[in-house]
Amino acid sequence: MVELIAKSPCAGLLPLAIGDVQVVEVDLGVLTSIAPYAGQGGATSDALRAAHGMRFPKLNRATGKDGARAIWFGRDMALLAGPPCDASMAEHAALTDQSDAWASVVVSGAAAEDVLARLVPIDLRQAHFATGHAARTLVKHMAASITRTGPESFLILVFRSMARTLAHDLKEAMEAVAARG
Amino acid sequence: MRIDGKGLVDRSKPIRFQFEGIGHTGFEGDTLASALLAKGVRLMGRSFKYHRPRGVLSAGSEEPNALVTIGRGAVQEPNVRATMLEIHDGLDARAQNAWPSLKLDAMAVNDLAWPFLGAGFYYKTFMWPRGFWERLYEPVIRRAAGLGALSGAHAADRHEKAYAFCDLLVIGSGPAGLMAALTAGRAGADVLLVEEDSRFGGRLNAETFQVEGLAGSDWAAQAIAELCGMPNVRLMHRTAVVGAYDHGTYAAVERVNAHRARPPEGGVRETFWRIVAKHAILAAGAIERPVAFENNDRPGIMTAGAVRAYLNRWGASPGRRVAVFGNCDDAHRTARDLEAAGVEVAALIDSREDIAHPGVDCRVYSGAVVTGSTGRLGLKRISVQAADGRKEIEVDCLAMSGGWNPTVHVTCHMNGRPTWREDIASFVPTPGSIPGLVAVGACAGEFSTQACLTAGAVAAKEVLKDLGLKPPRGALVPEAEDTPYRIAPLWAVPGKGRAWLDFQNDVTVKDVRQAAVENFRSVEHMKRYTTQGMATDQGKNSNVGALAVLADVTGRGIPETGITTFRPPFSPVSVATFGAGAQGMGFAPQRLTTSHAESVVRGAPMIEAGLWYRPSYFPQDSETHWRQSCDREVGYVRNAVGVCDVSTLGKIDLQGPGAAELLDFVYTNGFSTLKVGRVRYGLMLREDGFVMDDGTTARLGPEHFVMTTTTAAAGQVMRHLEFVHQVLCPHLDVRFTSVTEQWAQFAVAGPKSRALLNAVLEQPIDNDSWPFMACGEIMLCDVRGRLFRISFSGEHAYEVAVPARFGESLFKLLVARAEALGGGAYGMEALNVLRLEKGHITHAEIHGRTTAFDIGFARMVSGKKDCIGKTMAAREGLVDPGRERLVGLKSVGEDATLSAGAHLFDTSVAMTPETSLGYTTSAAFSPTLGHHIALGFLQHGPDRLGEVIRCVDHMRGLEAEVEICDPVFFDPEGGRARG
Amino acid sequence: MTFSGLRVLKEGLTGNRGWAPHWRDPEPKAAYDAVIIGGGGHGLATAYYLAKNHGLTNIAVLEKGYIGGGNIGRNTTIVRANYFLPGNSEFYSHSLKLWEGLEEDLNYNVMHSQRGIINLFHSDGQRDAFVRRGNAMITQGDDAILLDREGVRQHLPYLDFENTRFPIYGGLYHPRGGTARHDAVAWGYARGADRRGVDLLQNCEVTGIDIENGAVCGVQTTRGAIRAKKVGIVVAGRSSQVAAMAGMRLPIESHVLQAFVTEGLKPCIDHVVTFGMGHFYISQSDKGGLVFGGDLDFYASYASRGNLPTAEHVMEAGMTLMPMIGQAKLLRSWGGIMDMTPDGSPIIDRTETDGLFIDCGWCYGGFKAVPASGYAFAHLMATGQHHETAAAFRFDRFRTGRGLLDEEGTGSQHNLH
Amino acid sequence: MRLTCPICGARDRREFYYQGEALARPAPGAGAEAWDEYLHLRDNPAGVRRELWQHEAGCGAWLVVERNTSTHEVLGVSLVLDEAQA
Repeated sequence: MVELIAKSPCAGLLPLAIGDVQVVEVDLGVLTSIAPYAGQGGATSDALRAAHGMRFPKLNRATGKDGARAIWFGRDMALLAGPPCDASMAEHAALTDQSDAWASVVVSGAAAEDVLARLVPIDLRQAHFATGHAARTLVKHMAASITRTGPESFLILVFRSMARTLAHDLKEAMEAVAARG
Repeated sequence: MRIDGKGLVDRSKPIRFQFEGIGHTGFEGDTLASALLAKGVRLMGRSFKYHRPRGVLSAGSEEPNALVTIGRGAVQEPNVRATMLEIHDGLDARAQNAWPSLKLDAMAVNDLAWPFLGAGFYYKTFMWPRGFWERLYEPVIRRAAGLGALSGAHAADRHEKAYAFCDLLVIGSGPAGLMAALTAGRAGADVLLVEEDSRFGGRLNAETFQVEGLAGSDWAAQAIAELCGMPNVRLMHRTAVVGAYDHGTYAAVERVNAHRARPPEGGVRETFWRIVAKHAILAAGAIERPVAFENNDRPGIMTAGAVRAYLNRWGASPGRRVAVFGNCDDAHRTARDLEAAGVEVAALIDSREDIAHPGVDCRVYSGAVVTGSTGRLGLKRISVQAADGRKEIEVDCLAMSGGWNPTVHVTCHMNGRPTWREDIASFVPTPGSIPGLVAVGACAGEFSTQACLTAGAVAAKEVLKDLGLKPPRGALVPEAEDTPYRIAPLWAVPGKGRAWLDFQNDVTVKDVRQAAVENFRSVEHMKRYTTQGMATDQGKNSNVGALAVLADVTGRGIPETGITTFRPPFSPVSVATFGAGAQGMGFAPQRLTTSHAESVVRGAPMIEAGLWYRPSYFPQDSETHWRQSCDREVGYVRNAVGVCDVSTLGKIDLQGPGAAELLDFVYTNGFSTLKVGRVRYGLMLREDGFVMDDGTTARLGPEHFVMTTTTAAAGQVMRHLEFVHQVLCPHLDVRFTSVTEQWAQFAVAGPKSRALLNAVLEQPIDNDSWPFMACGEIMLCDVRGRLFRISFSGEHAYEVAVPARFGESLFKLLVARAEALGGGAYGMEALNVLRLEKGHITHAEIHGRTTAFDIGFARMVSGKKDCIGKTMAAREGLVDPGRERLVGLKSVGEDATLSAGAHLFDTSVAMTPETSLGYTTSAAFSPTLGHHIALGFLQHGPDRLGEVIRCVDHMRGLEAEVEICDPVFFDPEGGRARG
Repeated sequence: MTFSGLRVLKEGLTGNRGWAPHWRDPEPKAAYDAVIIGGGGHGLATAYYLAKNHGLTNIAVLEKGYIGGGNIGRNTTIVRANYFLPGNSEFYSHSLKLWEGLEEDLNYNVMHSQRGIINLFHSDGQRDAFVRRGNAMITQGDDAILLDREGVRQHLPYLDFENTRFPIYGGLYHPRGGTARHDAVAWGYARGADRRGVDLLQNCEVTGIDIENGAVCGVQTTRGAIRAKKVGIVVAGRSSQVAAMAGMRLPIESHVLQAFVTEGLKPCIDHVVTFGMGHFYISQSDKGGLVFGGDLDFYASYASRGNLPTAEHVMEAGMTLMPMIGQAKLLRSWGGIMDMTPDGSPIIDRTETDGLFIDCGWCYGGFKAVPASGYAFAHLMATGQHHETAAAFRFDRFRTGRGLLDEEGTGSQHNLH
Repeated sequence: MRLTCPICGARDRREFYYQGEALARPAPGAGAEAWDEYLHLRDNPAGVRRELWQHEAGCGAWLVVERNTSTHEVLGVSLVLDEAQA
């Protein structure tokens, strides 16, 4: 029996370390979009807590922690990252496997905010976008999901097919920031 | 002339640079203008029309005369203001618009012909003989016009864009700006202070005032030091705010490395900032205006404030023997500063009769005016009309002041109109012109240092109140100079000769008068007719003066005459900066399929399709022409098996009890009747009745569908579904999300497609378990995937989908197996021929102007239900049999090349717009049929099957007789797909 | 006074004392045979052709501000006849022919410069679409040449042919296309109309349209009431407001289109170049500035100013296509108000009110249309019949779906054309 | 230009898609005039109007934006879905 070999979206593109900023690809495990049906928001949150120990995230927030995180992913939708989504959730929400749909990278370092300020049209400074905050916005011309995972680290998701452009855009921004010394 | 002990340049750091090929030495902190003036160089440029010799007029970004070109080749930059250009080692600046040299410019003959080159002369001539305009007049005019030149080489330096957010944006770091920043900063506000200059401090660096007993520049340095210590304050120098936009958005340009020869490795030359500010305080200062008198444009004649700036900030006196001419007390400072610095002041000429004694040693002429000047390449002498008669005074520099214009420009960027203030004879910003922005200090018409400091503090406190922050306690505003601003308007000194208003564009008082005579009396007409205000300074130096002259000749007041609109940018912005990040591939994201690398390895030319890249064809060594590859790949599918990556098609996953009903509403045909495990083709209309998109939708479960869209329309369809659901059908309980990126999907097409699949599937399939239009889950090499039996080629075919991580691996596997079966990979060219042979449409046919009726799918519009577009598709004009409708076309007799975009005519008629009956949309050579085929739209088309018409492509020089036929050229019964 | 090189010479030698107003500033009369609301390019051209072609000289043009102050005074000055749908082709073809004789006709140098337009394409599909367009142009009797990549390189060697996001496949070359000096067009028509007796009334804003039993009988203005049996509305950018005075709703949504000009530069771009994938077009004015623009801001607006996202997109398009303009400096940007229609094509039609006519909906293609629009609208106002070149520009095409003129194929959403 | 998405907060205009005036879709049988009004005819005021926008690059919600077309002042933004329920 032939075996199919898996390849990650950013294979050959990352990691990058320029100045004091690093970009690495992360394997978030299974990604499942959870979209509660009409009036099922509460039930979905309860089921999520029962099955995975975290609440359905509030608007623009993420719950859980590394390894098992629920990221607010847009109007009436969250992305469960980590464990396979418990089948029982299907009775409350539309579940869709997105494990292969996104390129996932973590941008970290003292100047991570400065680098992202070159690409992202929202205020990502700690005072306005604290750890656990999540947003759907743009990275240059690409639709993206951005979550602050720590004082100096951000989780960024863009479409898998755009991984090369993401790496290119981040690299140019990192070089420009680094060159300012 | 450099003055010992004066100025803020660092004399321990000499810098070598070149101007016009001649080497000079300046000091760190010098601009090209200050360094040249220190060396006694006055001639720095030539004017636009008359090529008059020119020197600096100002000491800021408004400079209209001293424009130079720096750098060469890929980094050549024209029209650089010498007044803003910081010198650096190796700087090589050249003058512009002068040939053969700056001193001896052949085009200066224009100045002798000035009587014939007045305002708008070109509208009245160059009309005869017809055709000479493009061939003779225009080329000559174009060559004579323009300032500096681009090198023609692709830009080389990198630029970037960035976003910044703040509670308070302070624009300008003079006394008002600094005081505003200090007040807000001390209260803990989130402050961004931006300064256009390389040095913070504004006029404090150019004047000799004291603040709190300190030299102004020292107080500014101290304030900056304090602000640097505040974590809640960000300071940006070399940064010009160039535009104010809606809802607190400002554009600013930071000269990150533009003051160096080249940026460091990886660095950028400039950054284009998008700043979002809750509040803004505009403390942009004021711009001094010249006085119009005969020959007031000679090198050595500049504004009085500029003379003080060169003297006090750069320690460089623009002249050895200087005269000062003005209409306000402010001009007197220039004489005082010069004398204090030991520079000879020949005279102080004040147009006002009764003036307080200026406190100078030089001869003072009150109630006097300068009436003219001499000196070809630089000022030698001025003529003065004084109470006791006419005087000739030898000077090499004249400092003139017609008063100050507040820098109102940014406040006009949202259509705000400035307000005229008679007492200072100037326009000031109209409050509220930019929501959230207040103008303070000199740019609001408050000219004393004390007033500026106070206004900055007061404005900041207002902002703090709004932000809910406590203003800092204690007496904050330091003591400073507080002399009143006295002025009596003087716009133009009467005289016969030419008195310049717009220096660069050579617009004189005569031109404005003539414009008025010719009834260009509206200020907009005058501007457009004379070009006043259209030079690189956008009228910063000339608008108010020209307006005053126009008001005078038309017998109106200045406010009634009105003012032209200031628009962004405040100061010019390089296209490379405004468009940063787009050069090369950065203009739009690149989308790559999982088979991209393998396709490139196989030598496939990759073509762009809706941001994706797809293989055109897969050439083999023996092949010299794409057609050979294409025909071979078509053969794979017709005779064996071909593999093609179709992952770029949009895929949308729909779930929920309302899913079927939503599909019924967005598709013309029904989907609630579709059985689980089956696929159906669907046609989607726009609300105006024209076809939006088509594709297949599979039912994976009772409440679970997967829709496919075309590659090009994927985004549009997703937005459309959201619109239909949220806006039109909110009652439907359905959720959908794009899964385009989740699945790598490959078409496996051809008679041997099932054989290939069964070699890799864990559960073999056959025609009963997996008939035409069946779909379902499969296990393939231990991977869970999906299999759809659909066919774009018309052959027995499937589309197999696996999670994208396995895409590349599966593509290699499928292609290898296909090759073993006598087939292989096929690309877009073959895919297009295959679908064309089957008469399947693409966006070449559904190009936005065709209906279901036009493409022969009228029967697909269900009569049983409403759907998007159904009503409007029934408009009388859209169901007229005379419309251009889809047909097939094949050449008659010996095969002739058919092409897309050709027009269709009946045989033996003249080809006119009236006789053009339609056009072709797609065409190709069909290796299966052995001749060319095409699809096209033809009036009454389907009613004319079998008739012969002409297909004419003037563009490609092709013409052929073609037979009208059914669009399906191959296997019309469709047996092959089912078999 | 007739303008000529000789005249300029004579005046120059005699101190330029002989110049006279280009047009009068008359007081409004109580009544005219016809009034035209709107002193922009189309309105002035209408007045000129009413007088010249139809002998109607007792007419007035009512302008709320200064003549030529609308979109004729702020556009990117492109003149072309490269449409492909019947209904448009013949109209723009006629317009280009009028342009070619305009200087002699008006005795005014509008600097019509037939420097050639090149529409670039970036895929086989776009090539086929441009081939269809080119063939329509040839069939119409106009000029079009298909250029391959090398052909484009010969004309435009400065484009980035190696490393650009949307590779250049070729271009459709329209040699007779070009530019003109926009203000001069307004002034030339104004002077031409004035010399034929037309009253140009500036600072005369129409505040009402008088209608009695179904027929127009005059207008109310800020300079008094004016009687007229025929009234033409030609107020691009304000069409909906003026039409509302006659109780009409139009198939128009107003949008802002930005345009840009750089500082003066020595000649570097000799053609008009358009870059479809980037919605970018550019030419160089005789004064040396690069004049360029892009797509709409896409939200309805009467503010005649735009915002950054569109401006940035335009600059970015320029940088990926022709990075040699990187060191050109943007000097000024502005915005015009566009009458956007549901199919991107204009309306020259009578209304349900007798004697009331309207010329509107030019989207952002109005400049090149000025001569033919004035010509056809004058014909309609004078004869009551549609001119043959503009017979397709009717209101009812949207309701009936008959004769829609959707060159872009983007459908009935106003801002997508 | 910035719009305040009820879900995501104040965002730059570049994240949004503009469609046009907020109008109710006529019934299928409403007649040619009603459909002509819906698709083509507009009041097109130089002032305040209700528009449909989508926060396309954000949460994806369709919004009703009350906006002044002369000044670009935004008077209010709400979710279409909330309007439907209200």
